[in-house]
Amino acid sequence: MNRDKSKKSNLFFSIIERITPIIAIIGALFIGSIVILLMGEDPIQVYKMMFGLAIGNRDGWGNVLFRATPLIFTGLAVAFAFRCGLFNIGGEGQVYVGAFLAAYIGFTFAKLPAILLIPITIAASALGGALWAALPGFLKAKKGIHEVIITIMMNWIATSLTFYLVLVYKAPPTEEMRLAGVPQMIPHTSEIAEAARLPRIAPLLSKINISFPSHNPLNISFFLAIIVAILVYYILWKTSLGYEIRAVGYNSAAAEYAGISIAKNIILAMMISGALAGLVGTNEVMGYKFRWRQELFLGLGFNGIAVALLGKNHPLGVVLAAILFGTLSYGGALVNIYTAGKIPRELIMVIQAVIVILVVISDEIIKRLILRRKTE
Amino acid sequence: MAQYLIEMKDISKTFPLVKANDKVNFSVKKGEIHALVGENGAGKSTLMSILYGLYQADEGEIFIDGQKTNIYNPNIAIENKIGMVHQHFMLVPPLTVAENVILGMEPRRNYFFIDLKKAASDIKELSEKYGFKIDPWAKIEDVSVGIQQRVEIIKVLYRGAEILILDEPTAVLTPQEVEELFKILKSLKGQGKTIVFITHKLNEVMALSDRVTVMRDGKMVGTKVTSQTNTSEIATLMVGREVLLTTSKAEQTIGKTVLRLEKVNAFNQHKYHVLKDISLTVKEGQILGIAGVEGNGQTELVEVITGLKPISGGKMYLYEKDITGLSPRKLRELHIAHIPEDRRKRGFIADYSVAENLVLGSHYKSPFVKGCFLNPPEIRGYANKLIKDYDIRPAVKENLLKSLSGGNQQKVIVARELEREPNLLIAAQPTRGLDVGSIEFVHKQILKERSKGKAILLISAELDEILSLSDEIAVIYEGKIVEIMVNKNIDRGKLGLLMTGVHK
Amino acid sequence: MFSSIISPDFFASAIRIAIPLALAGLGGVYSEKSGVVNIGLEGMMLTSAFIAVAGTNFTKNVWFGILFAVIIGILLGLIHAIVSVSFKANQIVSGVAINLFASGITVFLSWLWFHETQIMALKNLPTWGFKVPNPGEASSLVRGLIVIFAHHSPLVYITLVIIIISQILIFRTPFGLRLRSVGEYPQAADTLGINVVQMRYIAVLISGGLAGLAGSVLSIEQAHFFVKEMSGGRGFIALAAMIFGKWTPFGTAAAALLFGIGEALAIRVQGVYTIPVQFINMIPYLLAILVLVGAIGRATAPAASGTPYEKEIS
Amino acid sequence: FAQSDLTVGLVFDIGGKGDKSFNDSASRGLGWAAQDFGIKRIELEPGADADREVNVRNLASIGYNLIIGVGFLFEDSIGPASDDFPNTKFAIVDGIVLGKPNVTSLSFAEHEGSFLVGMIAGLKALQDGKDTVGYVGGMNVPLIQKFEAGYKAGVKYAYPDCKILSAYAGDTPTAFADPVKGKELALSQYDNGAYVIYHASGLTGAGVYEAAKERKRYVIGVDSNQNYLGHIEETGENFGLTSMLKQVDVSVYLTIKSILEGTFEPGIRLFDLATTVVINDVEYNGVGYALDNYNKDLITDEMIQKVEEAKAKIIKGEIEVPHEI
Ligand SMILES: Nc1ncnc2c1ncn2[C@@H]1O[C@H](COP(=O)(O)OP(=O)(O)OP(=O)(O)O)[C@@H](O)[C@H]1O
Ligand SMILES: Nc1ncnc2c1ncn2[C@@H]1O[C@H](COP(=O)(O)OP(=O)(O)OP(=O)(O)O)[C@@H](O)[C@H]1O
Ligand SMILES: [Mg+2]
Ligand SMILES: [Mg+2]
Repeated sequence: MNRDKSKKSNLFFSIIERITPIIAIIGALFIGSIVILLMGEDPIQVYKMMFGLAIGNRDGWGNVLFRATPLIFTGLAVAFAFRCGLFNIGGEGQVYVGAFLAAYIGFTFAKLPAILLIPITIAASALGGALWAALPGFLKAKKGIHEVIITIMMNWIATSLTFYLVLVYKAPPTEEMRLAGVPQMIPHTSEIAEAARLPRIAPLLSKINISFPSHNPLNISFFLAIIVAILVYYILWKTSLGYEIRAVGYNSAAAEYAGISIAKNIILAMMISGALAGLVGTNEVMGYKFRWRQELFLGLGFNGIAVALLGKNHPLGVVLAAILFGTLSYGGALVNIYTAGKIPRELIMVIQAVIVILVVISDEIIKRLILRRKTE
Repeated sequence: MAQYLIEMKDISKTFPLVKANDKVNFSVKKGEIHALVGENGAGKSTLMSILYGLYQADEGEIFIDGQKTNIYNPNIAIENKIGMVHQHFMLVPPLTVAENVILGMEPRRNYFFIDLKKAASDIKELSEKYGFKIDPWAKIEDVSVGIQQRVEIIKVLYRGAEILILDEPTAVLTPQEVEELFKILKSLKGQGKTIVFITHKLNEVMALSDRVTVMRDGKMVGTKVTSQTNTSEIATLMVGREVLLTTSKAEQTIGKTVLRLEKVNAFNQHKYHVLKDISLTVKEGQILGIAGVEGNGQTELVEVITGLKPISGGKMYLYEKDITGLSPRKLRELHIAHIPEDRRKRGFIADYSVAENLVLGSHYKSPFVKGCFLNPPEIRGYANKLIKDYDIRPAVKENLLKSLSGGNQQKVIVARELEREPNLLIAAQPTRGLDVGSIEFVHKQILKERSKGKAILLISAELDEILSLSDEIAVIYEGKIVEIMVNKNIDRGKLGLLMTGVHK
Repeated sequence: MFSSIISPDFFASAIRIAIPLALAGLGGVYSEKSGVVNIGLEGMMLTSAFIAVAGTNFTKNVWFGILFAVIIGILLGLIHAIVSVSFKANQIVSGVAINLFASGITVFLSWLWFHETQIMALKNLPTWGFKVPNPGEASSLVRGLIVIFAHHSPLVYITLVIIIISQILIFRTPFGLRLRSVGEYPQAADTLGINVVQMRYIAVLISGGLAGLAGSVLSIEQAHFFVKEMSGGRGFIALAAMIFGKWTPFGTAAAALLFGIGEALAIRVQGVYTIPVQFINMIPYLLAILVLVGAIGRATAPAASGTPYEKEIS
Repeated sequence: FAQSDLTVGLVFDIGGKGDKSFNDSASRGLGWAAQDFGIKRIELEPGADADREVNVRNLASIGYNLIIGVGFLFEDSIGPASDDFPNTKFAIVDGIVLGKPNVTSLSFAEHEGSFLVGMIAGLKALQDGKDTVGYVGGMNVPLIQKFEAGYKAGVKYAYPDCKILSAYAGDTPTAFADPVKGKELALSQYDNGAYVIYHASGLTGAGVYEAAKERKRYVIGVDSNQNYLGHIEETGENFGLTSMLKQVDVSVYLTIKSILEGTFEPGIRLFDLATTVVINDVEYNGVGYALDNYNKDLITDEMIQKVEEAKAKIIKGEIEVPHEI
């Protein structure tokens, strides 16, 4: 029992431990470059193009952060549930429902002033997600039914339900379309009221004389996502609620023994998780297209899982992972364009997957290295 | 023939963070019963696991019958006729007894299928030979610990073992079961088998073993011939200082009734009637010991009183106030403290720090919270105080609980529960698996509470513990309290019989 | 009206829909019985669906296509095993990564090899089975049974055989006993000289192979096409079927059939009643939730499922 | 052929290249133009929804002269982008962007084409003494309901007593790319007596073709000429009765040509039965039905005659084809 307390090597390894994701990213890019080479392209050129265009200018940054925003929400959702020992695979459905409720409030209560309507609409998007996650939480807590199955089922039900609703609340043909005699063919809702919209970053920046492309979709929702991430951190680690939720996640039998209600915390954690996913509506509906259309949300819930895991279920990690995924997604689209379609975007998905795998593997490798070092 | 059947020479084994075995020399003669003792974490289990091929030694050699043998996995050990019964039972709960016994060397039928019939009849034959009563078709999760113990031994014998290693086999047995086990072990010895026996109980060492080896801190400190030594010498070797082996109990005046149960009934999840019309009272300044073979309702009794399990009938009162059906939290708020029997499962959150575990259950109350936020300075200060008062080692409040030794983990639980100013302390198996030093500490704490006038419900499978601490003893059998008696001149044998359902 | 929906064709359709779910679900059973959660079934199915078509088109032989699909499934299983068993990474993370990987690599390779993101299989599997006798020659019951059971492709019958073999293998053989013990209590298995890591590798590889076969059923047998993302969540439904079926092959197959019935019903009820089609599409999923809530209740996973086996922890 | 320095970017709809119908049709039109005019072209498949706008904007900023968005999802990306790039021309297939001088909206009278193939389905059933036909749609959206409306009207016009089964593959874009589901939907309709099935479901229709060949019943394709998909090589049988042609290819070709000729016009450009265009000596309508070697033995002259009569009436406005169910 000669515990080694050499502080120095501890510090060294704790730094290494923190930066394993970075090592993994470099590794994944390296593997990607082999593939690019095999395709007969120059990897350096491709990466230069990808990162140069994606984060080399303000428009790029804006787009990257815009794409990161929904992933922050869904990543936080998955991470939050994880901390309570729950695997919320239902982000997809919670996003649909939350965003739909936001859109519905946004175009129904168009008369309200912005100061009221914006908070109500934000709350609606969280509420929609929370409600959709409540049933799986309830069934898990009260009946012990595995949340993974129920959330998967709820995804499909949400898809159909929101789709039914969008046809009910389909946008009417525009004035011009009416004049031209064409009906509305697109299944999307009417636009939400001006007063329910979140401002874009571009006009805000131009007020303080920073030039920023006006078409850039980045909007206030990104800051909301950051605030929510900080909030999640505080809830989980600084409040008694978070203490209880994590206790249930680590060891529910011990939590129960200590007078913590397992059922209450599971339902609560699921609902908070759902609310976080639902907040995607603030970006896509309130800040971007101003209406509900299914295509806006495809895959966000599932990508949230990868983001949460990459971010090690920590809010800060989630934010960084989401930004990374945003960069890869936007950079990938650009590379596709600028190589005239030669490098498909899917290569980027492959790189994303390799990053995730390398991160988890390198974790273990580092752990083994540290242990070897410490016990020597 | 070599002088020793087994010789382990200069064995070292390092785990992450710990040197569990440090140049240990250990030898066993053929046909002897050899006891291996030492404090928690001394490295006993590790040493035996190396002999059994579960772990590989970093250094050192093993000789079996003079032959140098490289035991790199349990199969080699089994081939060399070594069998091991582990400290934590290595039985797969949803499988049957037979399936557990044959696992890894299944008899086959038509090359492809398991021949369960043959397995069952083999097991029947073996168990009759050694006088066990075992149903090969029962599921492990449905049988008592005593039976599980026997299944473990059958498992070893089924593999044709000549050398049996038993790691703390008596920790969970009743005196009768211990006696039976000893009979079995002696008869095994009579048949020429060799036995290594790990225990914390020095009286067992004296009663059973031919020789005894003591370990401390990963090192071998000595081997004695049992008949030429005594318990206090062994204890001193183990701990490195002298220890009190008997607890002295002050006279005590009994006060008001604190806990009263009135015809309490409960069922388990399989709809089995586990508590039948339980009535009992615990008074201020009194220790009520519940004696009984494990699996007779003790677990459920504790869960019922602490609100972890609903009852199907009856009433419970605390200071004559009805507490039936209250939630665990409400009951804790009424100052019921609880040292749980399964500390790994219920006692703590292994991934929380020592400090966080010390406030577990009070984490939502002032001064540990302000509004809905935790109050770290208060928690830290409190943790420092408890770590000091209860001598929790290492004294680092940020350490994760899982990095502590079993004894220190138990200290954290004891500290947390006693600091809650309990009216009623429920201590379930409070010293299970602890070494003598830690047992001494826990016993002192319990008696201190008693002298402060607290009511204490002590549940233990250790008859000695019950007898040395309790003022009154209730015997529980098949969910019923069969007898309550004052702890004065009680005949151990009679008590043991009551525990196994034999009346007066 | 209802009797026209619940016809022999209906059950035949339910069986067809159930086959890939049952195969993948079975893959889940092997894996989880050994203590490894395999959420990557979806990705394994998808990749194999692609490889099945690509292999068929390159070799001009469907059976080679199917073989390649199974091999690819096994290879992805190997990755999952390396990451989550040897490197002890979180099994869910590994599965999610495999799904992500599959979505990318299939389209990527399809683009690279065929310059399209959807490709048609050049060859198809034969349909086996009897001809339906003329109405005069057989009772309607016999004809019904023939329609239900005798008109499927070889893969359907192969699947049935696999289900039966799996049930026997897992519950009646030494291999199965060891598999279950490894998933319930690996330490115990280890003390008896059973190689936990090896058992888990075997199980996860079988799991991948079965998911691969399931993928080839989708693309070669059912669609005759590879289309991006064509697994369409079936891997997850297969997991649900596995949980639903309480981690047994027969149970999983029955649950898969229930999903098949739900979807076949949804297909047939469309247009018959005036319920909006979106609500009809919910039928299989609502059905699953209702059955879980009502009849089945608590199901327990293999105790060690999801946790890496560590002999020595820090 | 003439070498032109016109650059054209085409961004696909969900489903992408190789769908054997809608997207492939657009790509084919671009191919014709490349051959005839030597233009430079790029084809892209968007991933995430936001990729549409990114693709459109970046192509414009690189300097592509014409950017074509395939599918109505491009409405809200082409609309704003056209303001920022006034010198770039945009075309949107199926979507409507009005009031922009540099955007043309290519619109199709799918219901009219569907009416004609509906008639063929009805006539075929009538001829062979069957009483039921079917329809399989992709995603259940108004645009696809338009196909169903025209088809049903056509069937009823030719065979008033005919029963019509109808089903949709789902509520997400995957409903256009789920051949497994398509096959089950079609099998269920064939087993319930459908003699002919018309699909308007993109790749999901590949499954409908599978079902048709398995059950030896007829199927009608959509968008491109898909008749060949109903051919069984081993037996030489054909089950591809016909296809509803939606000449996206023609519209793309014509848009490119109009820019080269300086006749580009903003606003809606409707392609319907009345539209007639000749490209490389072949005459096309805006929408229509396919006749080729695969189906020439399946459709009698009498049937063609009846269909042509109805076509003339539709053009004259004597038959009003509904575009909503
Ligand atoms: N698998 C393991 N991985 C890491 N460390 C271990 C492992 N097993 C034991 N240890 C460490 O090795 C030391 C010796 O443990 P061991 O289990 O051999 O003690 P023991 O003498 O059997 O104690 P006890 O009386 O509590 O059973 C302990 O300090 C423990 O922390
Ligand atoms: N796998 C392990 N990794 C790290 N430490 C371990 C491991 N297993 C046991 N230990 C530690 O080894 C010491 C002895 O543990 P052991 O398993 O022998 O039982 P214990 O803690 O005394 O509990 P019990 O009451 O069950 O005997 C403790 O400090 C425990 O925390
Ligand atoms: Mg031990
Ligand atoms: Mg111990």
